[in-house]
Amino acid sequence: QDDIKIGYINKMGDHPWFVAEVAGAKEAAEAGGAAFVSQDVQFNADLTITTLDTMIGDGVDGIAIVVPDRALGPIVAARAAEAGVPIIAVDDDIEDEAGNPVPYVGLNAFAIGEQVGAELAKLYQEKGWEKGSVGIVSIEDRKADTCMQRNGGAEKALLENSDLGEDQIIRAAYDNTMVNAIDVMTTTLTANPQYDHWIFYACNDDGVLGAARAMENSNYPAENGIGIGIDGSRACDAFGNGRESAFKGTMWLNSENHGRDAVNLLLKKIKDGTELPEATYSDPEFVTLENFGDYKSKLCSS
Amino acid sequence: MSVGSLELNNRGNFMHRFVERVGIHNISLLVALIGLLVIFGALRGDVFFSTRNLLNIGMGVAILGVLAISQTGVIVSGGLDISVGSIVGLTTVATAMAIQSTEMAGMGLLAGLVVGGLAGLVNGLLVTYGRINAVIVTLGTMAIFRGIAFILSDGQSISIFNDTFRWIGTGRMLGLPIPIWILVLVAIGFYVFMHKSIVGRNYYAIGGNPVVARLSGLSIPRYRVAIYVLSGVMAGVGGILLAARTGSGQPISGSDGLELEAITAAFLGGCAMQGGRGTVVGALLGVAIIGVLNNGMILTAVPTFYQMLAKGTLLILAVFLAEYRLNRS
Amino acid sequence: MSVGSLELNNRGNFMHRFVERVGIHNISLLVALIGLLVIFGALRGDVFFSTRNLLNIGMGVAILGVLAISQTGVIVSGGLDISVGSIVGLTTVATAMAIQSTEMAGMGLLAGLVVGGLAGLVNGLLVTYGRINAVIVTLGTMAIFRGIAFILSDGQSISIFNDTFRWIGTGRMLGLPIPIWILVLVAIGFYVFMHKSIVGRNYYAIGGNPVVARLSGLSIPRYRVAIYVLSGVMAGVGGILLAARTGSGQPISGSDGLELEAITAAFLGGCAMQGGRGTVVGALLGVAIIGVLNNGMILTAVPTFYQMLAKGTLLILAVFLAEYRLNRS
Amino acid sequence: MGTPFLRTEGLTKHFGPVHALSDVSLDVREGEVLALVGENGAGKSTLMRLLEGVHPPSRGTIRIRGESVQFAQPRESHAAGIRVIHQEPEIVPDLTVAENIFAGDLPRRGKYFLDWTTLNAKTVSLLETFGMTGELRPGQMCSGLGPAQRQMIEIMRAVQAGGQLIAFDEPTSSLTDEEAQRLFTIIDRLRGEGVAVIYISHRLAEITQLADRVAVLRDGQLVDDLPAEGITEEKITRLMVGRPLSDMFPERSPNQGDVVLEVADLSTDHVSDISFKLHRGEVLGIGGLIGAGRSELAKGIFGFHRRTGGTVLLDGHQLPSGDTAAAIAAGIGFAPEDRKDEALLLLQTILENAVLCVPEKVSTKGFFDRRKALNLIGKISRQMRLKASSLDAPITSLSGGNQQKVVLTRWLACDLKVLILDEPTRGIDVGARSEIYELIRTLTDTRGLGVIVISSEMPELIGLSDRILVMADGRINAELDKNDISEERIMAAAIPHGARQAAAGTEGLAR
Ligand SMILES: Nc1ncnc2c1ncn2[C@@H]1O[C@H](COP(=O)(O)OP(=O)(O)OP(=O)(O)O)[C@@H](O)[C@H]1O
Ligand SMILES: Nc1ncnc2c1ncn2[C@@H]1O[C@H](COP(=O)(O)OP(=O)(O)OP(=O)(O)O)[C@@H](O)[C@H]1O
Ligand SMILES: O[C@@H]1[C@@H](O)[C@@H](O)CO[C@H]1O
Ligand SMILES: [Mg+2]
Ligand SMILES: [Mg+2]
Repeated sequence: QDDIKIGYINKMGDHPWFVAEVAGAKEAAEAGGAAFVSQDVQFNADLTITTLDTMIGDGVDGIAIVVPDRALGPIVAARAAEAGVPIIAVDDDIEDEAGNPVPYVGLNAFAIGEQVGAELAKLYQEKGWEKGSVGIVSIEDRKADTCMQRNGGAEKALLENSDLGEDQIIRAAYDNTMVNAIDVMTTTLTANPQYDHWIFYACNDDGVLGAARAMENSNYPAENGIGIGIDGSRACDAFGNGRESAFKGTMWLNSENHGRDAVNLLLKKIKDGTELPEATYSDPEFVTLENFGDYKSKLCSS
Repeated sequence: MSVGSLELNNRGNFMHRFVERVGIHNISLLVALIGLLVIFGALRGDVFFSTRNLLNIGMGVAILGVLAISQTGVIVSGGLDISVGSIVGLTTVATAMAIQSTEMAGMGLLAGLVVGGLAGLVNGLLVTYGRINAVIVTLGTMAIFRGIAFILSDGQSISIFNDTFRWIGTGRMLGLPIPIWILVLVAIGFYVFMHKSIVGRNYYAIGGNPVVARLSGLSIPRYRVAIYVLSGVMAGVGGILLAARTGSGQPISGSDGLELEAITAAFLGGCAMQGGRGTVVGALLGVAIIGVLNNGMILTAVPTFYQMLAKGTLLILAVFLAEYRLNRS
Repeated sequence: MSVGSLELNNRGNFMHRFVERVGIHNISLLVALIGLLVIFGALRGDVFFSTRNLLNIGMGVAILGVLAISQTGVIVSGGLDISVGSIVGLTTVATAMAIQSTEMAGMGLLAGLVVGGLAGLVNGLLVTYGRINAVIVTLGTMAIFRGIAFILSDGQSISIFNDTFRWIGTGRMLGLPIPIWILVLVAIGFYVFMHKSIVGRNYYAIGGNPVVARLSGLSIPRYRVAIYVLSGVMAGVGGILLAARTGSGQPISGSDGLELEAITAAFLGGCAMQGGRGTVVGALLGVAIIGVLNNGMILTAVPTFYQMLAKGTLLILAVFLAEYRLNRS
Repeated sequence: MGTPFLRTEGLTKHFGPVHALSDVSLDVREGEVLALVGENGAGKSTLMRLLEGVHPPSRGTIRIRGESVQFAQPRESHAAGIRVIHQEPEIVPDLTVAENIFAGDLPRRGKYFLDWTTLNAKTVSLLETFGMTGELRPGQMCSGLGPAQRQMIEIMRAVQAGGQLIAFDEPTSSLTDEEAQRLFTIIDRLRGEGVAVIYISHRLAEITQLADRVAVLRDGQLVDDLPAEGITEEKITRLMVGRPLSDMFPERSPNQGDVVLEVADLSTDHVSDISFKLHRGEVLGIGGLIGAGRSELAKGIFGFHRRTGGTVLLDGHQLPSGDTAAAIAAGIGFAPEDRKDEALLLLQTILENAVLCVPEKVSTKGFFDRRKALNLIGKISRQMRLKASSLDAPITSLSGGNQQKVVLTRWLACDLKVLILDEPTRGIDVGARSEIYELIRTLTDTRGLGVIVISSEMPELIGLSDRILVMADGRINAELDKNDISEERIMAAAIPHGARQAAAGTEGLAR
């Protein structure tokens, strides 16, 4: 085959995470001598299918896809199979009609949540806070199921690895933006004057950094809060000025790698017929104020 | 120039009557659309005009088309329905639940249409008898319907495995995909309704000036309620299509923001904010422009951020050309 | 209406004149707001009325408040600005970039205001001299400005470490957080502008009946352009506040959908779709209702999905009560 | 005699194929009142629009004090000293009376701020001059004002600005004699102050009373320009219409039928305790001053306003309150006086406007039938001498009087038992007027309709009515039978009780 073309569909192309992911994918395609098309579908299931159809009609040879809704799995898998185009799911895993998993590259949402929970528990032990003085805030985007899996993992590991109880958890809904996280956390702090210390986690850095900012704005000392984020997209904002805050660390996943891995796997399949592996998980790296210097060049723009 | 010339001009010349018939605005939209076809045809002639790609474009705008057309009806009547996106989401959930529990495709259709109609009825009653601004009512019910959809589904998507039902989203008849058939039927139905039937024509009067309409003996409340119910039912049709295409009922994905696209298409098609103006053909042309844009930008591999720029620019340009020609004539 | 009764009416009683002054709609909003305060006060009296919580509410709506007020100006003039959310995003990026390269807070402010003003100028020119429907123009520029913001920032967030600048988002003066000060200043400024200045009053004429405005010799184009520029500058203020609160410039986080909230607040505050009607006080009351709702639902721990339901219902209820009382009088 | 203030040379205006104005050359001097007359659609308003800079002329020149000028905007003509009172009054509904009068001219405090105190004071004195203090308050919102009140605002807006040429385009079309007389006093004063005045009206009596000179337009051309000295209404009519008119008002019919409409103790928010009966074949006139409640009564009967008490019986069947559809179905029609806001769909065509009330006559099985519509409307509009390029032309392309004919066409197309006409000849020229009176009589005599005519024009009211009700303050003050009808009796009954004592004072104001 001479002209190889790879299609990349992602659910939220304007989020820094996916911006980096698509950049990685594009790089890999170019390196492999293939043409590359990507499309942002903005959480729109219908547009996802239309885009899939359009790309297949355009004659792409392989498709990587981050679905906006995991229920699309069967349809997506069937469309690709029918057209004989290899497909790989990124970030959000899907299954075909028969329940077989589609080859996957990305993170294990629940497992990452567990790592967050474990780190939170560790930091809590180090602080030596009295149990009753601690409020736990689960900052939730209930509309995104990958987010709920992450929060679920964090909650499970935190409770398992500490003496904290489920009754201490306050569930705060946010809309996946940082300002909203600030407002929601601020009100949560006000609503619960009985706690002096706070532990919190969310779907991503936006939620956790927003909560940390809320603590600062409400005049809580930095050492009274422990929050750990996921994805590293706000690490630079949090650590860039070298000051301590309640944002203690983040599970950085290099989304660029997800994009790159997915495309490389597709290229191998197209060129050499190598079967796509069932799951390729990437491991997060735990970035904190201490080790930020090692990551700065990768995490900060310009 | 009294009565004599009156008859003379009624005969008119053909071109003039054609323009008058189709409407200068629609002709300009057509020109804009042809412009886009030429551009994308030149850039990706290899696939752009293939039957398959043209059908893809049609499939891509089927749901939007249904909503834009019924939104045109609402706007013509002097209202606005911002809740249609939410109703679509709600009806996908209702449809999926009905199919899940009865295993009958027909029940899914029924559930979608009935729930859509009920949602529309709520809007219509609030606007008409609550005497509340349509923008506020439908902004409010947008949140309410979405809330209900989330509560019913617990925020999870509900899979639909019924093949008969799924056929609506994937099947074909005489070579044409079912969603496109449905769009065509809805368009013809609305065209006849809005432009040929007495009831439909009365909506132009009601939207154009409700006082005049009332003083001419039109029962505005009944008309108002009816158009919102119709809008709800059409959102139900959209929900059924969405559920059939995605094979699932889901409160938000695919329906969120649809209202804005539908309203955009309606305005692009020549609706006026204050009501009384707008056509089905215009709405269809608006939808076609949006569909061609979306498709063309994927085919020509415009990067995400530049897509936003290009879409915005082309939207403005299309209307600018339309209005410019209108003003000159 | 004889002469006797007229004089009586002119003297009027105090209550009557008060109502006429403040406007019946605003009084109804006030009643609705008080209703909410009573409900949430009863449920969470321990914290709801604490100074701290009241300030939280204020902080939560500071940006929205600025946008709702300037949106009111645009709507009164007969227009609509759907692009403000995008302008907010764009100005956060511009502000952050300016601070990153100059390390001066002042340059950040300048960049935000100037970029906002320029964006508004584009809207104004297109609406006025392009003669394009305001809805279409600002839907188009919404996409364009967002695209530019993404291209400038490459979609990444740009950190702001300048403490002087961050103080705008976190500092206080005389016990009041700066964002609330800014909201108060903007509100007073607009109040004086819209209700006391000649230019402001003329906006009511232009929006209420452009024919009168034109026949009275007002230069409508200049007024139109100016109000969009003002709207852009205010979006710049919003962007500065957002950048200062989050400590970063980012095209989308927190600015997406702001336009809809601002428009909602403006309509809640009594704006009419066709223009010529709306007040600054109304917009503020609308914003206050939204802010109290958001805050109260977190305090009373209403689950997410029920929040949507409750918000939608309360929005409709508030306006219903307002209109109901208005009709009765 | 020096250069005239205004001179037009060969002024021409085309709207597509329509020649609205052809080659009009005219002078207007300071301190003179030039009356401009002509049939509906003759081009009077078009000439005003050219003078004010609303439209550019297709050809020709406008000179102010000899200088050739070109106005791109009304603003520029204002600066040159020209003001026009428009035939269709325009107001901003959500501004106060004071702000509407001074729109574009608001008094300032400092450079930027509105001076409310001065504004209100100026408005009060203006209202006093016009004798409107009983009608309007400076701080009153303008939404909800009737056509007469709006017309007065339009007049005050132009007069306060103090132009050197003020053009009145049918200022009295919705005013009663009382207000009209007050306006004439003011025009007299303006003339005395050296203002050039153009005065357009279809009420020819006003012309003979007021004008120094009369210019006649026919089909867009100036056919005559002569001194008013010794001119008669008959002569003006002949110049306008090109033929002499027979007697304006048709014979009253002797044969009245039984009662068709019975209104008993009707009250709405605006009128109280109204009772009367209308017979088949009868024309019942309703007179009164502005704000007497005549239009409100009509709307109450028709069901546009909700009733707070009383009943309306049509042929013995009770009509529900607040339901216009039921009223029409039962056989009542109502042509409102406010063309722009209550009668016409401005976005639609003549045909669409005309067929609004007769869906069943212009449809087949629920679908619009164009042929039927053209037949029906074509016939009536010919009878009415409608001047239009085509029935598919936008309604806004018609002259004011022709728009009014479309409103009447709408109702003449209906099969009714009772027709209520609110100021039916507002803005209609003398020629067409007699046709309309003729049509009304045909309705009563051959079709047996009962017709109610609300009119502010005394001659029309007296000439047309078989019986007259006079209203004041939302009540019926007097009922005058054929034999009792006289101008004096109507006037006496029209003055509200409360104001009678103060009447002397009011008269003093009007001088
Ligand atoms: N905008 C327009 N488009 C097309 N034709 C127009 C337009 N305005 C006026 N006309 C036509 O120009 C002619 C003159 O109209 P104009 O309004 O000047 O009459 P007029 O003398 O004021 O009549 P009236 O006494 O009924 O007010 C009419 O035939 C009218 O239909
Ligand atoms: N929508 C309204 N809201 C409040 N008041 C109104 C409204 N319409 C009319 N009115 C008042 O009702 C009274 C009766 O007005 P109406 O228009 O019936 O008088 P009219 O006798 O028909 O006089 P004309 O039509 O010549 O002005 C007036 O005082 C008027 O100001
Ligand atoms: O929305 C999240 C994003 O923040 C990043 O964490 C990757 O996964 C997506 O689902
Ligand atoms: Mg005229
Ligand atoms: Mg009246």
